Amino acid sequence: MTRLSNVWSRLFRSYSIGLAVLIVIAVLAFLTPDFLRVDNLLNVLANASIVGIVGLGMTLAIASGMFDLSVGATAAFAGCIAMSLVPDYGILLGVIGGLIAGAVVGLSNGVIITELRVPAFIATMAMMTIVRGITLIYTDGKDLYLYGNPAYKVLTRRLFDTVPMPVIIVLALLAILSLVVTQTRFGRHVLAVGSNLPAAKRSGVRTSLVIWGVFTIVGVTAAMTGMIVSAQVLTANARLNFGLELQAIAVVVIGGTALTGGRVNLVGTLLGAVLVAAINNGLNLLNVPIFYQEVTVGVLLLAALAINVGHGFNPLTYLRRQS
Amino acid sequence: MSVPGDCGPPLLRAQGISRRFPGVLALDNVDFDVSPGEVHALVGENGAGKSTLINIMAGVYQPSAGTLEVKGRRMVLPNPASAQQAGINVIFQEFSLIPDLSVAENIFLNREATRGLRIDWDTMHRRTAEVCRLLQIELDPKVAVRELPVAQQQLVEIARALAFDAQVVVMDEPTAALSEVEIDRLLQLVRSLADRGVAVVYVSHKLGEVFGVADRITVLRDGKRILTEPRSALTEEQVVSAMVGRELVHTECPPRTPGKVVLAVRGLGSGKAVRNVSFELRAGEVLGLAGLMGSGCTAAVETLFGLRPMTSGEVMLSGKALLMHGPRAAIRAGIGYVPEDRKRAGILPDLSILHNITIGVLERIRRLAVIDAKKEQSIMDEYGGKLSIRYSSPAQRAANLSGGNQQKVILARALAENCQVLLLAEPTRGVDVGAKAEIYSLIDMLVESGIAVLLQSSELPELIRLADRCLVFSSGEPRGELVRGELTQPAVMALATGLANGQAELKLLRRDPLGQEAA
Amino acid sequence: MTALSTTKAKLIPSTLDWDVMWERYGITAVLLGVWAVAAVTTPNFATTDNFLNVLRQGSFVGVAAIGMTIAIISGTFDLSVGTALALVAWLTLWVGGHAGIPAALAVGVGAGVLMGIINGLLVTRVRIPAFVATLGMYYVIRGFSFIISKNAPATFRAPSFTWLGNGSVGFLPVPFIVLIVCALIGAAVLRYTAFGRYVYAQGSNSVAAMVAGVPLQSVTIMVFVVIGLFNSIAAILVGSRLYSTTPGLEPGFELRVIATVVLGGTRLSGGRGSMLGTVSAALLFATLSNVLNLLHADPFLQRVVEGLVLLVALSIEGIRQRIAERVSRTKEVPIEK
Amino acid sequence: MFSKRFMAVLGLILVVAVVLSGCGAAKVEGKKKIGFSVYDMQYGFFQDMERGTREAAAAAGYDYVLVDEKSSESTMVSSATDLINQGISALIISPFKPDALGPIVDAAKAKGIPVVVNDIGGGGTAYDVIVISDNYNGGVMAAVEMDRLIAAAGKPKKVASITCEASAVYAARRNQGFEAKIKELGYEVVATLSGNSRMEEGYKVMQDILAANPDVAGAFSCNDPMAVGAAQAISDAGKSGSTDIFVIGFNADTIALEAIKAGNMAGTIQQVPYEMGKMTVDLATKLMNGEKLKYDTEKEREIFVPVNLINASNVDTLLVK
Repeated sequence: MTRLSNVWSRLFRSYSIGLAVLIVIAVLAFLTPDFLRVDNLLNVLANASIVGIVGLGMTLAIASGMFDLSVGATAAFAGCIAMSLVPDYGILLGVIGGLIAGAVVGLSNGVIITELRVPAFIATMAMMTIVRGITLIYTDGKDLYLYGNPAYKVLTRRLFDTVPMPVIIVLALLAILSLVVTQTRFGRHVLAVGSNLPAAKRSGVRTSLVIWGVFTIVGVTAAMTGMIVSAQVLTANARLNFGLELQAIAVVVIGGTALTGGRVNLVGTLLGAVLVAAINNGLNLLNVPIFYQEVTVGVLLLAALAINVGHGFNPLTYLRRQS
Repeated sequence: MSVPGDCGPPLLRAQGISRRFPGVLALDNVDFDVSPGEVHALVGENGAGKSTLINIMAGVYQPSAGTLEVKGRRMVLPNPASAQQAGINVIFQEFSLIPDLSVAENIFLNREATRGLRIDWDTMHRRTAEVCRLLQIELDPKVAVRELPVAQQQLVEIARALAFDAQVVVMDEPTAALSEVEIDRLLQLVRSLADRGVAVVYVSHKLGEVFGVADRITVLRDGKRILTEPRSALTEEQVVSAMVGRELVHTECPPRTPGKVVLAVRGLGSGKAVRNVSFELRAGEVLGLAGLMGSGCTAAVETLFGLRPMTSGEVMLSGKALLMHGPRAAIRAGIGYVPEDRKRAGILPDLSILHNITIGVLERIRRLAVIDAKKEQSIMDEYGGKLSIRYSSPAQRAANLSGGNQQKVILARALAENCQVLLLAEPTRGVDVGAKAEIYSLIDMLVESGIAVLLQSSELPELIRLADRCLVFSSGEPRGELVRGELTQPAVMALATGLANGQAELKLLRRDPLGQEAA
Repeated sequence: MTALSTTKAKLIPSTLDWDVMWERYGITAVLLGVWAVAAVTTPNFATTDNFLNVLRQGSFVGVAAIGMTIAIISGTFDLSVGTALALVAWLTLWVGGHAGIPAALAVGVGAGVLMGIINGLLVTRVRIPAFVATLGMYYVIRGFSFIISKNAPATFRAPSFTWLGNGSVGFLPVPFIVLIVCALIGAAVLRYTAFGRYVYAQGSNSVAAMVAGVPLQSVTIMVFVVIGLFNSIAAILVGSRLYSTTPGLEPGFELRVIATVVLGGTRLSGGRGSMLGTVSAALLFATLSNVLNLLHADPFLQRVVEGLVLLVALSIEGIRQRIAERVSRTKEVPIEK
Repeated sequence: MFSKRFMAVLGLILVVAVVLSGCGAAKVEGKKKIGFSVYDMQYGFFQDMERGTREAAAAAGYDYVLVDEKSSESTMVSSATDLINQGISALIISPFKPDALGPIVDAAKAKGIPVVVNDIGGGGTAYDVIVISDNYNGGVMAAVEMDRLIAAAGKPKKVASITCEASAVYAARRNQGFEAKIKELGYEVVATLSGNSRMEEGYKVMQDILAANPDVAGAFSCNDPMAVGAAQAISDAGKSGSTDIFVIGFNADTIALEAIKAGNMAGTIQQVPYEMGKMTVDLATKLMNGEKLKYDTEKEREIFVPVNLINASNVDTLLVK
């Protein structure tokens, strides 16, 4: 009986989100013809990918039973690092520098959590302020810009004038992370840590290393997002990507990954990102004021979880342990 | 079957091991060793230092002093992985599986077969199948552990320890969640392991098992080693007194004088788990519920307490029909419940003993929203005293109590709700010998005072010691009732397995902790 | 029989006392220490006006943190307090401007409690994990308050109202008095009522609490109501302090409140925590930013420092544990034979 | 009714509180001290304003104390109070939320400290003087310029208006001025959307505006970051923000000037934060010496600072400095 219900909820979880996307697209197409125009759809996909990239990282964090509230700050930080390097060292090194910056922040999150034993929620919350501050100091609160060197646009330019780069990046990332999660020891150990940390420890899993790995990945994805955003506007500053952390968590949750850890739904996360992006875009096309968009996101979140009842408030689930 | 313990060089030797935790000396200069082909039982009451020693052998803790030798080579085991590499595999008592991962992954956790970077699923599934065959259990390697019943989960844990050519296998209370049949199979398995030259460290409260399987027995008490002798040189009485450090007055079941019917259950059912359960329970009587894992006796108790939806039948409590609205309603109606899974469903670790006991009666002892401290204290004194709970102060956190005392706290909680009917599920699981005896005589005392007890237990000796009558369940239904005297292992197994009495050879020498013959 | 004679077991390991002491009084000690140091080192810190201003500033987050403390002890959580604060403050001032103080207070508190109930129902009845339920409400409430306010600021300058946030009784600032009163009430509820006991029970082990007959659902709903209550008091104080608010008031308030509670020694996973710690933590944060201002610290640096302090304060316990373990892990010692 | 320990500790806090607060008032040195509370040092605009204030204060031989409101009204009130409690002789403030100036002005008045408001707004409080650049007319100015450009290029009379975050009430006047004037000039405002004052959202919003109205001919943004973002969205769409769709921003942040120079943006409305900063210090001096001020509006005690139009023709003059 348990098994059956699990199968069902799993099916439902993976399909309900896709269903929602289709419905929303249909409605928007009906409300405004502009929505279905190829250009617009590509923009929606691009914007979805930008949140999706960090969303994928966040999915991993949540699967390991953690959170990262510092991704917004990390994204801004990495964006600034990269932008400041490009003029002297060129695009490639700049991007690498940005990725390293993200990795460093992520890793320090992990170390703080495992070595100083600060709960992930608080640790990353503190890092959020710290990293923003550091970025401000690094940039002296000024804007960094690259009008002289639009080549940096490579991160957002459309390949062969069709597929936007972010979409390609996010798909590649999806492929890689899916492989990592399903096919590698690290991936399985991430789920183990999220599912039952003490047991994983006792079985000899290097839980600290796993957690460091997860947060490093989150940091790197955040860096990617940050660099793409600053490539869009050819500018980087400490204020970019404000509130990205909540967006990222939102798409993960809407995508149907359980907050209880131990399970992932990477595809769902991307669909969640598409859903949110599509709705915001549609409401903009319809010239709807921004705060209606926030209400929609909120309702969406609640709806998404109302659907996936079960891992919610239900102490009786302990009876499931008996067959 | 027995290999003399002192033959062959020890495979694992611990010398002069001490482990100090801030404030306590958990192990005090303990020597312990185990040789290939030997089953070395490690017994002792809770807090005697068994689990500390195990954790040191498993590389979870480091000794404060002393050395470990594996095959005569000095070793430091900084972490569990290193212990595994040294060929030491531990089956921990607490549930240590990853619910969201598959059987195969759990068995191979942290030792996954890999091809390059990728996990080699074929090999893992194949070898899982092999292990299962070895254990004579059917498990789908691909199914997620959270979807298995507890008993099978326990088997997965065991399979995990045996999946690798382990040289040393440490089993900490491996039978806690197992039914008779499964226990028998497990003990046979342990034996065959030893015969294949594996060194087995077997930790258990159940002396029956210990004497059934061990070659040598070591007793720990208060962190010190009390004795290490070949089993043949020991009687259970000696072991018990070595464990508790005093002669235990061994108690018989006092004569009972049941009163009028308190609880009448007719055609009780809950989904597929429980079907048409009917019985009458009298004041001052103990009705046992026996059955294998998943036979429905546990579920029946949970249904009576409102933890499972009652889908059919009726329950009359002293004449009045009882509506099942969940635990609160049951408690109000006068039903007390001591859950099977103390950690998960019983104790409130962060609350003081006092608060743990009174949690259920707060509404009764408050004057306009404010809890009456005096009344609360008096409840504490009454039941704390009656159950002789050992604590340093009523403000002590329940988390720091021994299993036995925690169990007594939960019992006190049920009594404080002054219930007429007491539902006991596995009242002595994970409780050590001394405390067990106390809890038995407590139950006698309560029954004496006219409380009706429904006792669900997987330990037959317990049922024999306590129950006046016993309902035996299988596949969700009671298959028959045995009264005191008829209550023997073969009879129970026959009903429980639904087989002819010929199955009696399933029986293995099992006795109750206090050393009298079970059957 | 011997086994039944009551005997007192050996005392609990001494470390536990340390834990308890640190949990209950650690942050308070830190606060007093910081005050002492600041009084000596920081010019103008120990002046009447400035110090009272610190007490005043700490009180606003502090009052909201009282409710959050109870919530976190019970093992749940509320991310919507920030936007709820903005909405309540706006409503209070707007109603105050139109219908006078009593109505304003009534509406303010009413709104806060209502939002609490909604959160509670989402968590218990719809069974959405508190984290996401309140995250959703965070967006919904913010959008809603922009919509009803049509994004105009609400202003209410009646002296008798602004006194709440800016006045003093004797020399003590009103908000600080409110904070102390709220803290005492909160502590009393936790200590002396069945509800308080249930809060700890549920946070400590919800399954066991249910089996022991704790009405989980009503407790949870009640908890969110309590948050709403204290949060709306905080909102009223803030509104009164500012004379005027917009729906965009105080972004990130929820995180500051949670940080305060956790810094106060309440365990994020529930079951343990105290009001005293929360009050001290609130005052500590206020003191910190005040001192940084008095020292003319670079605004950018201030952000870093505030984050670091939070980390350090929360690391102390973890580091202490590690040290304790390392001490008791003295490696191999030669065995005397 | 509480445990002794609890009450004891609580008592201890109170005692220490009383002791500390009993230590008398701040000592005022001979040198006069100017306190400046800045809106948010994260923004280039306010960095310039702060520089102007600081340098002027130094030139006049004052001590100078800065606090950052970090875009939060309660931080604004608390840190301004911190200033007042340090015994400053004059308070200069660029308020994050003018309506919340009330308690600050009251506190300052109670100590006889003059209050000079720098830009944003006065919130109808009892400040002594406010130096304010004319947001509304800035918007009008942008409308006129945009009309000139669009007419010259002979494009359809369709424009978009990008607003700051919903709560930035005073900046919203720029869009009001722009929309009023541009409509008056016979244009259609096809979209009014918020980019939350943030560059990346300005980019997104512009994308969506383009999708819905491919024939939009101009876009006015409430601040420069969003304008820059919008301009990038336009160039990503293969058009130009200075020749195809005319983007005009507000503030003349360096980044916008660079964008204009690079031909990504048509223009911006310049405010002169640096000069405004210097001005406020002079006004503070006058007030401290009890001189009478000349206001542009007696009632509101406003002194207007002209705003100028910046476009490709005159952008270089600014970039040199």
